[in-house]
Amino acid sequence: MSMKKDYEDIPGTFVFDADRSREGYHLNQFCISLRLQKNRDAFNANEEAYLDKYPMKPEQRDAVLKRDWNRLLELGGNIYYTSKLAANDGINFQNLAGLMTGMGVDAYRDMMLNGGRKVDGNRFKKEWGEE
Amino acid sequence: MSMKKDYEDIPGTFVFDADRSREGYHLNQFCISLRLQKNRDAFNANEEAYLDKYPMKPEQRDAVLKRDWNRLLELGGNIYYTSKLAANDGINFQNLAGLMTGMGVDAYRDMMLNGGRKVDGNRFKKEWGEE
Amino acid sequence: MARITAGVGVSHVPAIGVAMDTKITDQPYWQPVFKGFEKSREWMKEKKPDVIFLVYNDHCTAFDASCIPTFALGCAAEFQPADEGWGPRPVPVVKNHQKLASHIAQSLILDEFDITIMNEMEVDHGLTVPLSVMYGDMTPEDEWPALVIPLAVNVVQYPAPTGNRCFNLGKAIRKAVESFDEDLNVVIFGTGGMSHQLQYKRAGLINAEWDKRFLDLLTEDPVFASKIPHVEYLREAGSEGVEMVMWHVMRGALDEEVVEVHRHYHVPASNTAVGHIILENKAA
Amino acid sequence: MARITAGVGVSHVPAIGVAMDTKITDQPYWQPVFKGFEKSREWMKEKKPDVIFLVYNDHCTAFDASCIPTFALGCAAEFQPADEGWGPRPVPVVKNHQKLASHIAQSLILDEFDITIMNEMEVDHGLTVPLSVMYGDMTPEDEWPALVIPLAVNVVQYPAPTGNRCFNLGKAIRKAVESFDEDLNVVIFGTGGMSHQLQYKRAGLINAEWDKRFLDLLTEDPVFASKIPHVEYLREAGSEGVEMVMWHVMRGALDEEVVEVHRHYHVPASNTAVGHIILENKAA
Ligand SMILES: [Fe+3]
Ligand SMILES: [Fe+3]
Repeated sequence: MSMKKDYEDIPGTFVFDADRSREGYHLNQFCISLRLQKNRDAFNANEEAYLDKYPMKPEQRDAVLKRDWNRLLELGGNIYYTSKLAANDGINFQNLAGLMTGMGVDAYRDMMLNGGRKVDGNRFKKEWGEE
Repeated sequence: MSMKKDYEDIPGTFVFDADRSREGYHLNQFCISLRLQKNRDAFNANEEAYLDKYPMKPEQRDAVLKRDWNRLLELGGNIYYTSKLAANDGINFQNLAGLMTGMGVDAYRDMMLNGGRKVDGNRFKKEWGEE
Repeated sequence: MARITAGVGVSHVPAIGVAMDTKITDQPYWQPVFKGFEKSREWMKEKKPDVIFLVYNDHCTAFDASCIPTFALGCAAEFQPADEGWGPRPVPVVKNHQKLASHIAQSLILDEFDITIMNEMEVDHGLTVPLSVMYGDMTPEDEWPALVIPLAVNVVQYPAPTGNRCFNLGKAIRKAVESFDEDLNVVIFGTGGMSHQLQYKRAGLINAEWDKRFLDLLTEDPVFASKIPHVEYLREAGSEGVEMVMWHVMRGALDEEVVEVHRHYHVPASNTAVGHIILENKAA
Repeated sequence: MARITAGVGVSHVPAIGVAMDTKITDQPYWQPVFKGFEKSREWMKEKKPDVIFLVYNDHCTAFDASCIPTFALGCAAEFQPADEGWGPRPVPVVKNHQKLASHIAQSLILDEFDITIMNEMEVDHGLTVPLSVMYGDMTPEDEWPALVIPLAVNVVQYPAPTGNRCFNLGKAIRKAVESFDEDLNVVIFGTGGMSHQLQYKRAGLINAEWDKRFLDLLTEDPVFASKIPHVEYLREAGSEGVEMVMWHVMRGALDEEVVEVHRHYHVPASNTAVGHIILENKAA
């Protein structure tokens, strides 16, 4: 509440703190359930029916169904959880990053091979023209 | 291991430390499973078959089947766990204490009504003639 | 700003819950136990806490032997009364102040307390009996008059956290509460004890003299009280008497100087000495 | 007496495990990653630890969001490699030194670290990848050459324990190990990192300069390194770079002065900068 969030000015990043964790709880619990094969089978057989077991918000459910990876994070998802949904779809961490950054899988892989995203210009939201 | 146990000279008492916890693990996990009605039903229908699910030592299993309440503690059981087995048998904490002390339920209840067991003479094993 | 105005120490004997749930509190055995809470119920009505921070221990109910947190802070929206082997107690569901709870969790971890965050948890008699004795009879259809933040402390497997650690945790909880920007009256409960031993051949141990000294120290010399070593609880107050370390969390969250506004002590309730104290910060 | 003789810092990137499990370590992409562990594998053969105390984090595998311990110490007899969504890794089951583990748990709690004791736990790539890179290829039929005591640290939900807390935990682990009456050679691993961000629009962040300074500080000025605030990891080393707090546990368990016997740094492995260091106590 009054605890100041000194990490809120980092661009393109969600810090998974208590507020986000609370918001994303049922979404994240759904995602982690896909760790087990029997749950993956049930989800893949009928996504809507499987999702009914998790009382998440409609926009979270919608983002799951649409595989809107960034929206999932915006709505309280955490990458270690959402990556379980991605794994179910055959998307590994690197390709998921390609999608989330909007770069696409190949350009992202090339960036990584060239040493990754530089920190200069990527420390503060204001450097991204955000506030 | 080399951590000295300054509580080992208290008579008539088991301190549920890591060594006891390790020894009693499967026994205690069996007992706590009886917290739930469906497990109580299964246990009461066939005790031997139910116990097969818990890889406890033969003497622990034997003490369960015989309801040897003190032996259960000697073999690594903890009272908060073994009391779940007692509850299944309709024995509450006070009556269980009556059994464990060897006093019987009525004499134990009378002792409690008269202020309980005095601490004088009950602090050290040597006061009980034990070593 | 939120503030802790008072602390309550209180036993949480399961048989007290059973006596209330089966409506036998006016029997001669139970009458003196409950008599001592009449003033407390009046005090709760006057005090009207918005939030109770309730320090208790789970008795192998929500936690089995597979996972034993030293300090587990309840951050879920609500907590159902648990079936402990004879059906759940017929009392209201316990509702959390979720934002305050997770604020406290964050603050404690940054203050180097190694809290376990619980986002799902059932609560046993250790938590519901103190609410029952302090608020009186309630049905599952009622609502507890306050929100409740549960802190479960391991006192089942040796070693429990030290008295000193508990006392310092109380201080850190106070700091966390006071840095929360909502005007809330918080009362903290420390529960468990007093002297009792439930197990083996020494079961039934009661040490009234020791208990009363503990209550005196709690009011007058809490730092000294917080230094009592585990072996003294075990030897003098019975193997389950070590639950009293939880009272130091409560005391640490209060001012150095407090006013003792109520005390109650009775033997027995089942196997246990019932103790109860209400302490107010002077400024409150 | 048991003693901690050396410390290992090492990344635990899941893709490194996949590369080993699918036998593609000699591909040009992976060859330089594994080249840097050749010396480490020799060192392990010489050093022959009896026990590895392995500090790692669970990646929402054994722990879901319902229960989040800050420090969870594995006291079970053994730990199965977990299915993280693509089947368990084909590596040996991890066996504990159960008596030492529970001795450490007791000692830590009495030293006022609020450990969660785990008597059942699966272990994910965070624990098995460091063993794989340090020991080389192993099948499920093999045995890890050392017993392993796992310590899982929460670094997923903010806040992780502070660097300072981790460093002091390392000291307390050392004290616990040294009070254990069996002649054991213990090596401690701190894992995770180095710079990486897996999520959202800034994913792919790598800060080689910062990472190298971190490795330098770890050897030369560990106290200073342990004071680095969370926000610096998050900003400079990426949101998942905060895993590096776990390296301070390892460093805190060593002497003030250590010898750096090996270092390896390579970008990239998947999204991550791979870092690795071996530090020995001088007396060892
Ligand atoms: Fe209790
Ligand atoms: Fe990791």
